[in-house]
Amino acid sequence: MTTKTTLIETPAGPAKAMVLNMGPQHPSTHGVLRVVLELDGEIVLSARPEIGYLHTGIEKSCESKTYSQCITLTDRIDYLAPLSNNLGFCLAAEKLIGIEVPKRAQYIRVLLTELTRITSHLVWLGTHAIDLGAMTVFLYSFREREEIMKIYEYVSGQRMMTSYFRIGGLALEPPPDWLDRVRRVMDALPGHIDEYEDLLTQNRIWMARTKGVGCLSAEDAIAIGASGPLLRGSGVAYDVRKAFPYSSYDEFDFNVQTQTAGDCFARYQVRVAEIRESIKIVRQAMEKVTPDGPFRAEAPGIIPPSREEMKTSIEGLIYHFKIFTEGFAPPPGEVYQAIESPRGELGVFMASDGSAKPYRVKFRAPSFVNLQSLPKLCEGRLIADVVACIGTTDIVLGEVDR
Amino acid sequence: MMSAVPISYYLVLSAILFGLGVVAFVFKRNIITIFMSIELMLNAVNLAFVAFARAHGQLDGLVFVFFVIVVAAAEAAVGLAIVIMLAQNRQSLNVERINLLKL
Amino acid sequence: MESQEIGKNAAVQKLRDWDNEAVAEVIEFRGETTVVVPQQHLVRAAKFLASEPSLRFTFLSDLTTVDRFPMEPRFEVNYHLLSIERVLRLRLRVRVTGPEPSVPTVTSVWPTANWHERESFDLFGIRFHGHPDLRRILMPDDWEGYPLRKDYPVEGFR
Amino acid sequence: MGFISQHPVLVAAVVKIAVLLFIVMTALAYLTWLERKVIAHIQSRWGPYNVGAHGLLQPLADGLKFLFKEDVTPPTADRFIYTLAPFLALSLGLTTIALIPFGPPSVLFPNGQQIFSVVDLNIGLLFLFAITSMGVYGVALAGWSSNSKYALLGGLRSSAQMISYEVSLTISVVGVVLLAGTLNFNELIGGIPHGSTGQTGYWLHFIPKWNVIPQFVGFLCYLTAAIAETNRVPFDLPEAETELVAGFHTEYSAFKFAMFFMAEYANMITVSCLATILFLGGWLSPFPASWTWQNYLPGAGLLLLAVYCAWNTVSEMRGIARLQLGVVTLLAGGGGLICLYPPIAAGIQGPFWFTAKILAILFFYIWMRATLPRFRYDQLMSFGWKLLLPVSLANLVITAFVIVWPLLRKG
Amino acid sequence: MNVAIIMFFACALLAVAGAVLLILAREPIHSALALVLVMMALAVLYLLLGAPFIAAVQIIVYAGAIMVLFVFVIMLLNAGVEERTDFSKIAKFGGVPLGFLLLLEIAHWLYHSPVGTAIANGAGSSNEAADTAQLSEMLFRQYLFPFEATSILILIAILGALVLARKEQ
Repeated sequence: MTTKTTLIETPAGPAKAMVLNMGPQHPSTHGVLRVVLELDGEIVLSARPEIGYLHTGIEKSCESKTYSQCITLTDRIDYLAPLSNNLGFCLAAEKLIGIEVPKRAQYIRVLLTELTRITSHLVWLGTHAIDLGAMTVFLYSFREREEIMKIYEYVSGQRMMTSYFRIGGLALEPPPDWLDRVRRVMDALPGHIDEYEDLLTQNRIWMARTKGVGCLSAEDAIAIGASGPLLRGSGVAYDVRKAFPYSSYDEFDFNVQTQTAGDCFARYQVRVAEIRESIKIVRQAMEKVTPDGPFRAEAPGIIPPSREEMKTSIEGLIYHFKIFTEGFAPPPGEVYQAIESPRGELGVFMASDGSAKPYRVKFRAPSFVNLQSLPKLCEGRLIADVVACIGTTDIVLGEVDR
Repeated sequence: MMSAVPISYYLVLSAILFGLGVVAFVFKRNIITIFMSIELMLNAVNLAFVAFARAHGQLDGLVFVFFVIVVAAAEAAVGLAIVIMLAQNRQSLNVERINLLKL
Repeated sequence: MESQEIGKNAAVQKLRDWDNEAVAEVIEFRGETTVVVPQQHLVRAAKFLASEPSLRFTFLSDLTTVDRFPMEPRFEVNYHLLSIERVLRLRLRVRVTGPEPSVPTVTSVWPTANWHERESFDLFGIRFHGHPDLRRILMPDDWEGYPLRKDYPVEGFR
Repeated sequence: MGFISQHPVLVAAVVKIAVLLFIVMTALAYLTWLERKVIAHIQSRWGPYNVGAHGLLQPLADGLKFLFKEDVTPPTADRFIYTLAPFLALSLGLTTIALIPFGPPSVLFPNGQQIFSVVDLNIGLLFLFAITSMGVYGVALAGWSSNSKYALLGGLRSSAQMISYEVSLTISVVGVVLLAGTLNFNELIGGIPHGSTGQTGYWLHFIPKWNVIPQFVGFLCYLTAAIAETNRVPFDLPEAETELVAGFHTEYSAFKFAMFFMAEYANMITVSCLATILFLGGWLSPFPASWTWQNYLPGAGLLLLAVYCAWNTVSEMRGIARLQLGVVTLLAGGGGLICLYPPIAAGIQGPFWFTAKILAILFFYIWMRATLPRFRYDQLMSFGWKLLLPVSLANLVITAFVIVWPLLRKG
Repeated sequence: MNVAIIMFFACALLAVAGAVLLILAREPIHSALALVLVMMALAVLYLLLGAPFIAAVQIIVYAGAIMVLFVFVIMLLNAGVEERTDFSKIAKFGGVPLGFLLLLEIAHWLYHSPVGTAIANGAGSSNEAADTAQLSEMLFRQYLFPFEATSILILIAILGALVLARKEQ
């Protein structure tokens, strides 16, 4: 029999370390993350994340596409929150061009990104629960997510890769009765969240598995650059929506959810509370969205004209043709636009050289940065805790590798 | 289904097993296997105990088997703990490499 | 918004007051302030910005590189700083000349720069000297070339 | 005929083993179906539905799939042990069932052999523990011989877990043994009154004197330890799929994997049988014997099932599924009618109640799986050693004291 | 020939084969499995000898606990193939035949000993339950002191194992 474990020759004392490759194919690494674990029995001596298995070169591809063409790529970055990525990219492009989106479109954007946050957190909740062995929550939360996905499909024609937000506004006027659907889902959701909390929050096994596991102090979290629930679970009340309001988030009334413990349970609580806050925001947005009004900014040569205008006026046709063939050219310069994606601060750095294609696009992916915390979270703990820690950092490999 | 096996058969089997245990004890080099050969010898003795108990129609032999098993369990617990210690300190399970009391 | 503008300028002002040589150029665009820092002052300036009590840029949001091929200096390394307490953002920029660009690492100031710098090394070939673990991060270890450089074709070398 | 009359024990045993094996294997297969259905309904979905009406042929399809899959043996595996392990696991899992009495010993074959148990040993309980204690080998050897790190970790975990929980399992049972003063299953159930502590009879004329009432703590300990012993959620660490991929059987495929799968379900059935025998009165009916209408419960239940199936066939099923469910309807209806025939109704009481109790416990198992998260390894160990073992020991000591106290008072 | 004789020889053969395998196997895990085989065969022999309680204890404690512990340790230490080393020629040519001679002598003596002629009362003839009860009576009355002594021994063994296996902090 070949040796499975290596007896490491250490003069200081006996050290028996086993190197375990967790991933890239493993049920709980949420895609193709590979974590190289050094184990002493079940205890993790060191954990080293190795990434790049899903590297698709989106940033490079963006450089050869026009600004509007890039939007379809952004869906694929964080495939659990495509609308957040759309929003980040569009806001950055709008900032670069210097246009303002009509209020109605902004509210719809807020509404849909908050729905995205809910779906993303639901997926997180489900997968995290199944990581820890609670399989029912997974199916429940996917049931609720499905309802919201149906709303996406109704509004944009697509379930996942919506590309619904466009530079200057939205792709389409949403169907007239879509808000009723949203309302129906939002009325049912709080009850379902209570159900999940019944299953998990007071569950002693759940608490034993998450409390005191994967602790991250506020100082460490900031030093690592963690953002989103990972940072807020450590007691730092930093939320881009509050700190640097975008898309008229300053008009909404919501609280930044924080917990001070910094462990997996705290992050769980933060995310569940965020789902509830998001429901609150969606309800406010539903009040604010008027049934009619512009859904795109007026900016000839940058924003495509309406369908009717394109068909009836020669300027409209020319603009439409030009926008979709050669694009538009923002002034040279660089902008950095941050939004609060479900996973944390999603920053889009965009450099223009005055041509119709972005000179450089960089996505500051929250998962990429948050994943750096993994060694800190799980070293010295057990294998099972690694699973819990990967779960609560809530990474999406598409976003980590881009 | 009356058993018509003479007790002596059991005793001979016991002796053979004990002898094989001794052979294993002498020949094997792996410390865990040596432990196992001790267990084999104890088993052989147990068989003899049971056979004698049956031959004399008394249950004292069975009680002794019981005690032997308890002692074997205690021995295994301590012995294997020592084996783990040795393996971690010497990086080997070969008894011929474990010939020093102190490293 | 107004107060933020002033705040940012105050950050630049603080930096100037501390060491005028650390500020080579200040660029304002769309309400964002970029401070171009000479390479030799980068780590010092970073330490100052992170520790100065009235600024506290303790959070490095992002670190990224732009390749201005064929211009020289070719590379611009951008550091997006964030002060959670003061609600401020500031961009530092270091200009580097190719083809073997090298920048001091800021991991000692912001540990988060670790992976960001590895990414810049991986995709642009910028060496961050003093980095604890400068390996490729996204591309395979035996990959040749630096994909995000402008002289690297989109389809890759065939 | 000469052989049969000369060896009544042997012939009866062979017949019983064959029938029991058939029933148990079918039960195993349909237990997977039941589990999937129950969990699916808990999780508001349908579960298997397409292969056969209500997925009733799914176990068959799964079995065929397992048979025809490619059987991969890792090149670095220890081939002999790698092959031995699943056989060991399954055969030990099935052997234990031979000891279980499924009905009262008074029901006899014409040649004087008991119908409802293959062997009726005086120390049956001890032998059952002897066989189950060997079960750990299948798992440990599978983990070791696969030569895979995940499998090794799973194997190590499971051997540690099974050894630790076996202690609590055994001790939680000793309370019942003390009360009954026997190790024979039929006597433990109370079918044969045994001394002063015989358990037949009723409190308040309707609460059956089952051991679950005086030994409630023991029952809880047993149930917990049994779940751990069979590697089920929340103690399914050896095969925790989100940590160790599939634990000890990561490398197994095709029928060898299926054998582990069947072994797990066989063990579930065994511990449920044991729980039924020790704590829930085995094949005894929960109602006083004077309530004769209970003899018709099995038949009535089957008829009800037939009515439901008939309704379902007509209203829901289409195409071939209608035919399949129609067959099920006829089987249930026919079986129900046969079971209403008084002699058969009386004879079938024992197995009926036994099966009903087992199903209740199995349902509890499945319910747990759908509800609870998984323990962490160290938590599992400290739970076993620091909570379960002391509680079951205390239960044992208190039981012993209660039994001995009257004797001491007498002097 | 009756069933008991056949059973005896089958089990005896299994036991001896297991013991030989234990010696011949080069991997400790194979040796361990061979030993388990011996123990199972012996358990059946105990049944034949009319000692079912001892048979059950043999399986539960020996095969189910002690040997599992062995297997566990082998897995834990990942003990590989055993190294073969030369041993002295005197042992080879003198010791082995002498050992076998001794064995034969013992066997011969045993075979002709007065107890040897006794016929074992087989399984089924004696009352197993009564035997078990008698055994417990003896254990807790006649042999109470040794019994308590062994329980203390086990306790000490557990403590000793804990102390030995504890990691040096």
